Amino acid sequence: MSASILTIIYLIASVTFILGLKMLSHPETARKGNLIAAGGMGLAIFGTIFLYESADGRRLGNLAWMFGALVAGGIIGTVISRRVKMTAMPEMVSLFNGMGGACAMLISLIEFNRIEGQIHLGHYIAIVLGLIIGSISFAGSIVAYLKLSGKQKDISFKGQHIFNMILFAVIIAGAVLTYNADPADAPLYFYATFGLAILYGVFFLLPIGGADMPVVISLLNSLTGVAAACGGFLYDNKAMLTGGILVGAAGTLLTVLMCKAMNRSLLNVVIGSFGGNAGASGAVSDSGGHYKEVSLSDAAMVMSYANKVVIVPGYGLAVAQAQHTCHELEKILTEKGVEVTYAIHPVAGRMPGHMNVLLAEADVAYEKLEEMEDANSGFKNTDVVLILGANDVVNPAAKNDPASPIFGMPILEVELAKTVIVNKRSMKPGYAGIENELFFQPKTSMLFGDAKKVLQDLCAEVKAT
Amino acid sequence: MSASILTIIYLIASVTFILGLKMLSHPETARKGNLIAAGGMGLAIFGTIFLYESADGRRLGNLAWMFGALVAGGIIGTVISRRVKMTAMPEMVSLFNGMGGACAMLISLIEFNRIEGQIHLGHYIAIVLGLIIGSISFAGSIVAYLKLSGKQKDISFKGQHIFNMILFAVIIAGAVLTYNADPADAPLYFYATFGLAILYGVFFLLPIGGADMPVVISLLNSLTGVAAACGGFLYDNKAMLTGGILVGAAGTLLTVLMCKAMNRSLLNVVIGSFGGNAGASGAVSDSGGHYKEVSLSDAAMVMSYANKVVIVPGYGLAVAQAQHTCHELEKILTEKGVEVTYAIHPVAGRMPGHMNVLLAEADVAYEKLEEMEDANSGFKNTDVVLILGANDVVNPAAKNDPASPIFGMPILEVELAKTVIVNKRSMKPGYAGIENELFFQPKTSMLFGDAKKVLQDLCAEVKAT
Amino acid sequence: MDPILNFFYEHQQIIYMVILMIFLGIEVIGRVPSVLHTPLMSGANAIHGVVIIGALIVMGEAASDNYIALILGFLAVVLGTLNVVGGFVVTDRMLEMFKKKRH
Amino acid sequence: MDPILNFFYEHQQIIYMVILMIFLGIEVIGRVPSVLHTPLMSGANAIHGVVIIGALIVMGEAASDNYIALILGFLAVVLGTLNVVGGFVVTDRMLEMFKKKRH
Ligand SMILES: NC(=O)c1ccc[n+]([C@@H]2O[C@H](COP(=O)([O-])OP(=O)(O)OC[C@H]3O[C@@H](n4cnc5c(N)ncnc54)[C@H](OP(=O)(O)O)[C@@H]3O)[C@@H](O)[C@H]2O)c1
Ligand SMILES: NC(=O)c1ccc[n+]([C@@H]2O[C@H](COP(=O)([O-])OP(=O)(O)OC[C@H]3O[C@@H](n4cnc5c(N)ncnc54)[C@H](OP(=O)(O)O)[C@@H]3O)[C@@H](O)[C@H]2O)c1
Repeated sequence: MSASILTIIYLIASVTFILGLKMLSHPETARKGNLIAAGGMGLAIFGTIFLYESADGRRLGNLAWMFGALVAGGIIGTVISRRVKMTAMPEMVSLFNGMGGACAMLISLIEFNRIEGQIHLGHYIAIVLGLIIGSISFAGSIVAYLKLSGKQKDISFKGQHIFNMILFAVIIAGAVLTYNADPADAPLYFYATFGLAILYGVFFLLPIGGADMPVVISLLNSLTGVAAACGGFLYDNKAMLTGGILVGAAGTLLTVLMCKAMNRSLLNVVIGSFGGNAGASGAVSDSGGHYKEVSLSDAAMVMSYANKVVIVPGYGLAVAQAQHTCHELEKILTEKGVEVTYAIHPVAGRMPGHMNVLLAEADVAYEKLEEMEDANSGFKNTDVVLILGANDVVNPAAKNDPASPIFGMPILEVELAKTVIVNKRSMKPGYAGIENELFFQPKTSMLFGDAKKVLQDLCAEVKAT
Repeated sequence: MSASILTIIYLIASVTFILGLKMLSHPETARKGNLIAAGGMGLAIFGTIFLYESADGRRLGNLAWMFGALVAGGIIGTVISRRVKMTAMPEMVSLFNGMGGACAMLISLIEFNRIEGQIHLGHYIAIVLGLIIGSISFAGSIVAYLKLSGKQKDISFKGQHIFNMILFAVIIAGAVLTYNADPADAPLYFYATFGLAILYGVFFLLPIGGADMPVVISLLNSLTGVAAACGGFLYDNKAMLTGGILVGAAGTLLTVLMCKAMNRSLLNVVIGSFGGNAGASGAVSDSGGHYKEVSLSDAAMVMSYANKVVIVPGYGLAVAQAQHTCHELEKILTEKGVEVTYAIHPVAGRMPGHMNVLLAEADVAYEKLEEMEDANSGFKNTDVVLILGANDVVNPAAKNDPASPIFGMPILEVELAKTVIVNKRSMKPGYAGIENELFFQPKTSMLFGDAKKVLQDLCAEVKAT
Repeated sequence: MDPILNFFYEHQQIIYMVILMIFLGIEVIGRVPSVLHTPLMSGANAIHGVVIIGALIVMGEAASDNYIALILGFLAVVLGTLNVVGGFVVTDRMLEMFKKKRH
Repeated sequence: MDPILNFFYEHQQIIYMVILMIFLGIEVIGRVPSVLHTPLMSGANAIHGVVIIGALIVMGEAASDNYIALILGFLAVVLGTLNVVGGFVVTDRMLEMFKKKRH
C-alpha cells in the first residue's frame, strides 16, 4: 500500500525533474522550473522518510537523527547560499556539487559494510561505482572550489596526465580485486580504491586553469549525477535513477555546449592545455609594443560627445565589483543623449552568463545587453568602445594568429569601432595569459586603474562636461 | 540466450525509432531519419521471426505463411506507394494508417479467441483497447481515404455528435460487459463491441470536411500508435510499446501543431464545424458583388513589365497538376528580369507542406519559396500577385470579418500588393465554402480557367511580349 | 483505490517507460517546421507499423491446423507489412522532394 | 558474452529507462541559450541531490546502536541536504537576476 503510494510519489518526482530541467533551459520559465523541481525533490524526500519500507517491510528508523541532519543541512545550506556574492556563484555550485558527491560516496561506504557473504555483481558494481565516481567528484569539486576562491594555485608537473591515467587504471584494478578478494582482505582493497579515487579527483583538477573551471565543474556535476544513478540502481529507486541519469546526460551535453561557447575541445580542457598557463599570467606580460594612455577627462569628453558608446564588460569588472558604477555611467551618458549598449561575450568573466548575472544585478535593462553576433555587426557605426576589465574576449589574435592558444575563439571585434578605450590596471594579460595586440593599435588608448575607481571618476567627469 | 539477443535488437529498434522521429523533424536530416527508422523496423521484424521464443520456449512456426504475407505485403506496399501521385499523398498515408489499425484489430481478435478461462485484467484491457482503438482507426482511415480520393461525400445529420458520444459509451459498456460476462456469452458482447467500434470509426469521420482531413488523419495516426502500444503491453514487447507510445505522443502533438497552422481548435475540427459545409461549396457561391476579368495578354503584359511578381499557389494548382507549367512561367519571367518568388501559406492545398512538396517536385528552387511571414512583409513592394487556385488562404475575411468561419486564421495579405490576378475556374468558393471579397476588390482581376491551361497560355504570351 | 495503487506498483517500470516515451515523443518533434508536417506524419505512421511484430507472434504461435487464426494472422501480417513498407516508401518519396531543394 | 547478454535480459527495463532518460536529458536542454548555462548547471546540480534519498535509506535502516553507520549516515544526509537546499536556493537567486530583466 504505502509502497505503491511511494512509487507514485517517486514517479511524480521524476516528472518534476524532467519538467524542471526543461523549463530551466528557457529564460521565461527558468525560475518556475527550478521551483517545480525543488517541489518534486521535497516530495520525494518526505515520501521516503514516512513511506519507505525495506525489503523486510520495516519502516525507516532513527527519525530523530534524520530530521536533525535535514534541519542542520537545510539551515546551513540556505544561509551560505543566501550570503554568497553573485560573483562567487561558480564556487558555490562547485561546493554543493562536492557535497552531493560526498553523499554518494558515504552511501557506498556504509553499504559496503552492510554486505554479508557473497554479493550480487550488479549491486557490487553499483556500490563501487558510486564510491569511485562520488569520491572523484567530491575531491574534484573541493579543489575546484579552493581554486575559484583563490585558495589554491594551479599545479602541473611533467607527465601528469600519464600519471593520472595509471592512477585511474589502478583504481579500476582495485575495484575488481575487491570483488574477487576473500572477505578478509576485501575491505583493505576497497578502502585503498576509495583513497586512490579521492587522490585522482585532486590530481584531475590540479592542472586545470581557472578559466576552464566552469566547464570542469559542469563535468563533475554530471559525474555526481551518475553517482546518484548508481544509488538508484542499488536501491532500485526510480527517482534516484531517473534524476541521476537525467543530470548525467544533461550535464554532459551542457559541458560540451560550454566548451563550444569557449571554443575549447573538452579533451584539451581536461588536459588543461592553456588553462594551465593561467597561473603563470604575470610572466608573459609587459613585453614590447607601444601603447598610448588617455586621461580621465579626455575619455569622459570623447564619450559625452559620442553618438553611440558600447561598453564591453569583462572579468575585471566582476572582480572590481564595478557593475553598479558602470550602470551609473550608462545612465548619465544616456541622459546626455548618448546611445549606450553593452556587448556581452558568452565567455566574458569566469562563468557562462557571468556578465548577464552581474549587470542584471545592477538593474541594467535587458534590452541594453547585446549578444556577440549583434554587437559585432554594430561596432562599425560605434564611436567609442569602452572595455572594462575585458581582455581575451577582445583579443584579435583569436582571429589573426593561428599560433595563439585562443585562436578560433569567436571574439568581440571592437577594432571595427572608431575609438577604443581600455580600462585595466596594468598591461598584464588575462586568463589565457597572452599578449593582446589590440592594446597597441593606434585607435586604442589605455585608461589604467581599478575598474570601480575609474568608473566613479568617469561619472564625475562626464557629469561635469 | 536468443531471448536476450532479441531484447537488445528491440532496444536498438526503439532507439532508431526515437532517432528517426527526431531527425524527421529537421529538414536536413529528415530523409536519413526515415531510413534509420526503417532499418530498425526491419531488424525488429526479422529478429522476431528468428529469435522470438514464446513463454514455453517454442520458436515461431508457420514461417511459410509468414514470409508469404511479408512478401505479399511488401510488394503491394512498394508498388502502390511508388505509383501514387504526390498530390494523393494524404490518401496514401491515411490508407496505410488504416492497415496498421486493422492489424492491431486482428491481433486482438485472435488473442481473444486464445483466451482460456479467467484472464488477467491487464491483458484483457490491452486486448480490448487494441480492438477498439484499432477498429476505430481502421474504419476512420478508410473513410478518410475514400473522402480524400473523392469517392465519398461528407454526411452530417442533426445530433450526430450526441449520437457518436452515446455510441462510444455503449462501446465502453460492451468492453466491460465482456469481461464480467460468463465465458458462454462473452464472445457475443466482444464481437458486438467490435462491430460498434467499426461503426464509430465511420460515424466519427463522416461529418468531417476534406479540409480538416490531414488533421484527423494525424489524429487517427496517433490512435494507431496507441493501439500498437497495447500490443506491446500484451506481449510485454518493448519495441512495440516504445514505438507505439512514441507515435501516440508525437502524433498527438503533431495534430495540435497542424490545427494551430490552420487556426482551428482540435475540438471543432472533430465536431467538424466548418469542414462540414465544405461539401456544400457550390451552394454558397456566385452571389452578388462586381468583379472584373483580365485577358491573358493583358495579364502577361502586366507581369512581364513588373519588377516583382509573387505567385500564390493553392489547392487549385495541385488538382490542375500545373506545378511544372508554373515553374516554366517563373523561369520565363526571370529571364525577362522580373523577380519572381512564391508565397507559401502553411495550409495552402490539402495537406501541410502540400505546396512545398508540389513545387519541389517541379524543381522550383528552395530559395524562391517564402514562408507566410516573410511573404506578408514583402507584398507592399510587390507589383503583381498571381494567385493560382488559392482562395481561403488569401481571404481577407479571416482578418476583417469576425462572423466568418475562418476568422482569425493567418492569411497571405495579397491586397497589400499593387495588383492582384486571380486564376480559378469560376467564382466558386474554396474549401471553407465561403465568399472571398478579395475577388471583388478594385485592384483584383480574375483570370478564369484551369490553372494548367491558363499557365501554358501565359507562358506563350509572356514569351511573345 | 487499492487495486489501482497495486497496478501502479506492479507495472511501475512500464508506466515509467510510457511516461518517458510520451515526453520524448513531444520533445523530439517539438520544433518541426510546418513544411515537414506531412512527411513527419507519414514517418510516424510507418513507425507504428511496429504492430506487425504482434501479428508475427500470433501467427507464429497459432497451431498449424487452426485455420481461422492462420488466415486472420496472415491478413494481419500482410496489413502490417503494408503499413510499414508503404509508410516508409511514401515518406522517402516525399522527402526526396525536399532533398532536391538543398542546392 | 553470455553473462552480459543475460544482464541485458534481466535488467532490460532499467536499461530502457536509462537510455530514455539519456535521450530526454539531451533533448530537454538542447536549445539552452548560453546565458542560462550557469543557472542550468546549478539547477541540474540541485537535482542530483536526489542522492539524499539513498542517504535517508541507509541511515534509516541502520541499527540504532551501529554508531559508525549512524554517524556516516548523518553526515551523508547533511551533505545531501546541503546539495539539495543550497543548489535550489543558489539557482533561484541567479534566476532572480534574470527575472529582473523581463521589464
Ligand atoms: N565566462 C566563462 O564561462 C569562462 C569560463 C572559463 C574561462 N573563461 C575565460 O576567461 C576569459 C574571460 O575573458 P575576459 O576578457 O572577460 O577576462 P580576461 O581575459 O581574463 O581579462 C580580464 C582582465 O581584467 C583586468 N582586471 C583584473 N582586475 C581588474 C580590476 N579590478 N579593474 C580593472 N581591470 C581588471 C586584468 O588586467 P589587469 O590585471 O592588467 O587589470 C585582465 O587582463 C576568457 O579567456 C574565457 O575563455 C570564461
Ligand atoms: N494544407 C493543409 O494542411 C490543409 C489541411 C486541411 C484543410 N486545409 C484547408 O484547405 C484550404 C486551402 O486553401 P487554398 O486557398 O489553398 O485552397 P481553397 O481555399 O480550397 O481554394 C482552392 C481554389 O482553387 C480553385 N480551383 C480548383 N480547381 C482548380 C483548377 N483546376 N484550376 C484553377 N483553380 C482551381 C477553386 O475555385 P474554382 O472551383 O472556382 O476553380 C478553389 O476556390 C484552406 O481552407 C485550408 O484551411 C488545408
